[in-house]
Amino acid sequence: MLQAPEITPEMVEQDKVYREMGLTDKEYDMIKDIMGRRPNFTEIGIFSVMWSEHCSYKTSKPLLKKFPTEGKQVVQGPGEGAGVVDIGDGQGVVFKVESHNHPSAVEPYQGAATGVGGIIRDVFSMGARPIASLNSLRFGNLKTGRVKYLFEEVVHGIAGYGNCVGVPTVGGEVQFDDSYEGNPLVNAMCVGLIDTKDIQKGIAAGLGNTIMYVGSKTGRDGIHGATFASEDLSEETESKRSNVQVGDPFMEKLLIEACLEVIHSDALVGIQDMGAAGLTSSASEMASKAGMGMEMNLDLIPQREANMTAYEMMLSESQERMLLCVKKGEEQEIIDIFRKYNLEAVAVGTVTDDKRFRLLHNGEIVADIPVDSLAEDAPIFHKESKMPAFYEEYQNMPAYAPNVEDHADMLRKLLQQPTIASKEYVYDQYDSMVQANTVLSPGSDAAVIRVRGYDKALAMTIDCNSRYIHLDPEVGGKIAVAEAARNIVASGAKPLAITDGLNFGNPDKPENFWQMEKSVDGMSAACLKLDTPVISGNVSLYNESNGQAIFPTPIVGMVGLHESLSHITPSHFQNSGDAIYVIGE
Amino acid sequence: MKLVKVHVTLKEGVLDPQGKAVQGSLNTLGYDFVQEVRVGKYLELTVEDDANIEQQIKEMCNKLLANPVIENYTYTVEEGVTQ
Amino acid sequence: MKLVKVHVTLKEGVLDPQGKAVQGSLNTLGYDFVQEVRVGKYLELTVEDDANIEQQIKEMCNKLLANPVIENYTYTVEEGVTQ
Amino acid sequence: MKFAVVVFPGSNCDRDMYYAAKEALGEEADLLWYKDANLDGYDAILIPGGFSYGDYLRCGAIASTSNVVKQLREKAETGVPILGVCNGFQILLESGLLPGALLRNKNLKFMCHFEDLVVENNETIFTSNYEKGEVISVPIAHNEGNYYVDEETLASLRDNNQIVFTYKNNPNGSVADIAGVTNEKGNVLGMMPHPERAVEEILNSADGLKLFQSIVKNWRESYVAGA
Ligand SMILES: Nc1ncnc2c1ncn2[C@@H]1O[C@H](COP(=O)(O)OP(=O)(O)O)[C@@H](O)[C@H]1O
Repeated sequence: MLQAPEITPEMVEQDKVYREMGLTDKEYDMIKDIMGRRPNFTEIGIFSVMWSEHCSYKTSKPLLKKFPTEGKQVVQGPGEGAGVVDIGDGQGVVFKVESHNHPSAVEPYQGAATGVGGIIRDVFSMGARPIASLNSLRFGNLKTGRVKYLFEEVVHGIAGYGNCVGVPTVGGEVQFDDSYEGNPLVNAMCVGLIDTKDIQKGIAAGLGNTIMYVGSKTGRDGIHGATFASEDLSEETESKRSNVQVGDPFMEKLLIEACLEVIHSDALVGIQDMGAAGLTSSASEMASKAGMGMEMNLDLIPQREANMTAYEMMLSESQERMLLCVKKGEEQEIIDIFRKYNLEAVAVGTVTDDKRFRLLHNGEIVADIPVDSLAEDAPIFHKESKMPAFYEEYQNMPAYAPNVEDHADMLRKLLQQPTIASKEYVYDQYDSMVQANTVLSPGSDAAVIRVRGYDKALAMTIDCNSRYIHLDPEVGGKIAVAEAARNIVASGAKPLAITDGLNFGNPDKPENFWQMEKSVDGMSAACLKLDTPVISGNVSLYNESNGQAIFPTPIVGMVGLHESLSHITPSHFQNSGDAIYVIGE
Repeated sequence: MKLVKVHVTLKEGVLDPQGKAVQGSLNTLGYDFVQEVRVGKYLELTVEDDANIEQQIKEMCNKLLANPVIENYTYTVEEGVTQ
Repeated sequence: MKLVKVHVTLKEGVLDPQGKAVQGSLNTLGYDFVQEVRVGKYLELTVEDDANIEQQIKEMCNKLLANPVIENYTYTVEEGVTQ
Repeated sequence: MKFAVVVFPGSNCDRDMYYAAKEALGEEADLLWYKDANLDGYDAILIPGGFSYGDYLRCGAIASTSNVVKQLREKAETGVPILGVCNGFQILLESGLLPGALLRNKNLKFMCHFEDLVVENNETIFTSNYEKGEVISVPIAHNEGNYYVDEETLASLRDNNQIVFTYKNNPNGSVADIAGVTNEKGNVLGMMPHPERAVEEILNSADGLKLFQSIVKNWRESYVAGA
């Protein structure tokens, strides 16, 4: 009776309900084949999110394979919540970048805030303490009220969340260009510190072990297909509801402290945060990675709203939730640790050995799917790639050398460009010093955070000049990595590795795909040359408005190591009378 | 002079972390009979009389006072004190 | 079930930077007829029925919901929806 | 000397405070979780900054209702030095251990940077190692640091010499540029700026260290004198 969507498997097929969830006819047929029957509404919903670009990287995987990911410094490459690089003394630095572009376009404060929250969870679910955040932002030119509102509220949201959880926001970049007017970019990066022996994996291993849920209750936030599930809602009630995700940084702070305590418990087998596609992706990935299956009873899921359907619970993207795999019989130990922080850890399922992803609700099996088909075996598509005509045109243009008569005037004009002007308005709103390790705050080329108790520090930066990528994606890709490396080196550190955030338009357009391909080639070449492998990253496609794609924006987040505190160099002039040198070509 | 009282509340379905924290604290203090708390905003606007007042208030709410993506608003107009 | 509505407002004489800012923005947007804005809080508490309800609400307001140094509060009790 | 750092849910400068006492100062210190904190046996109590209970409702309001605040009141009575920084200051105000309240910054924005403070009163157990009128550089990081008291209370703060620090360039709209005040007795200090973030040159200022050193020095003197 509570199964609101009375949409039968037959209707899913005949009315092509799956199309509205973003699946193609071909993908539906593949799913039917895998299942050996017609999938029901909940099952097709689960497939639709797991096979989305965001979770499956179905179009970008062939490109991501090109990135160099190895190096003797790499402890954990791409694949887990975040990558890990060795920094000596048994310690590792953990980092990753994540985009939250579309949510920020709809509700900029919460979109940006939950973006920060999500990337911080990725880092502490590895077992690392988050020690710094950075962000890379793109907006239209500051001409319209809407763009100003987006800019102010995004900054406000990053500050609101980051300041409250107590992770210093130490760097970033902001660029303004018309191409981002309808589709701003909000990419957040988090850096964490870990004793490498403590590295956690998101796995659900060990037959009969318990799956536990902890954190905020599940609500109807972030369900894209919410319209299906609430057909009985009249238009009037619809406008009274909202499914925008709201962040609760206070809950996140409790989760950080509790999870960093829980990782030292022998009872813990695996831990993962519920990010995109919430329960669905965290649960199925944990089982699939361990070569196991999982059975969950949705009646046990802590719910914020009444009468939630299986579909809604599985697709909800409510924030600040974690999924744990715990040794059978040792649940109490975990419950007690969370209780100290006023959090409730609830058993919701068990690990099975049949490689099925099985969900129960109100005494019925509401989904039963081969688990590998959701994660590892998701389809991969090779998109068509074509050099855009404008690129050829650019290449054939003669080189342009501007003729500047009044240099002082030109300099003043340049400094007035919002993209070039000081970003103090932005970073003054961020707590850049909490944790009392910030040696170089925003305002320098790279931020520097010392590692307490050791004679070493970490330098970090996030960069991309999308105008260069637009003009020549391959050269621009190299420039992005090189700029990041220069920032790190200028602070006195040695570059270690990068995380990448690939923000592009619709990959179905061959010209867009070509830009992706070429930028990845350029970034890869630079990474190889500089020995800064890619250890993590994120892909955000379909960044378009009115059919017009953004400038291609592959963001580079880089971390470097200062082997001593004595060589940290700020980028501003220190004393009058000091000599100034220009180095390089 | 009129006194406009505007109530801005979160839409149904939107998480209210603040309300949750307040409820938790009231329960801890022993007020167990409190089942739910939702926290919103309350604005008092002193305005000059205007023929078009209702229209103007709605506009102001939609444009600035409430965020229509996640919030609802209601308002009343009362006689204000003339200074 | 009862629905308790609590209004918390800044005392007269306490500067309200948020209200000032809202008024400034409204004026900039062309709503010149807005003379003053004060921003307060509005809380909705769903509570079980209790013989001593008024007493309890006052206590909760004094202990937690309002800060007597800078704020005043008022409340109403209404019939709530029984679930 | 033994310091207690009381940790509330959402405190986030607790470790900073702990390291300031333990490493920069070289004294004993413990982090005490608010639920089971026993303040007996500690010579000074530090209430760290952060966002206790997410700053929901009013900064420091929810924390001020917890049981450990009862102990704080007792300790304040008996003269134990208590320092509340940022959110810790807000908690002390909400619990009535210090006079006044904090409103939102006048520009309605969170702000984080170094500010110059003037030591107005160096005759407290927290400031005796400073010169009177000394200007020190200490970071601020807050959204609700706009200190408010009514005229009458302000006059009494002045009369009793309770204003300890003022801002040289008032960033947030605080009444009389006040950055830190004590209680009447002088053993409870609340301040918005973060001395614990300015205890080592590598963090760009060590001007906050003397505050902690003053506490230790005065404790040693009265301890030795009282013994
Ligand atoms: N969104 C942001 N968040 C935090 N810091 C920022 C942000 N944008 C810019 N900054 C800081 O401002 C300084 C200047 O940034 P930017 O103008 O992008 O210069 P650059 O070209 O040297 O990267 C840098 O220290 C950077 O970290």
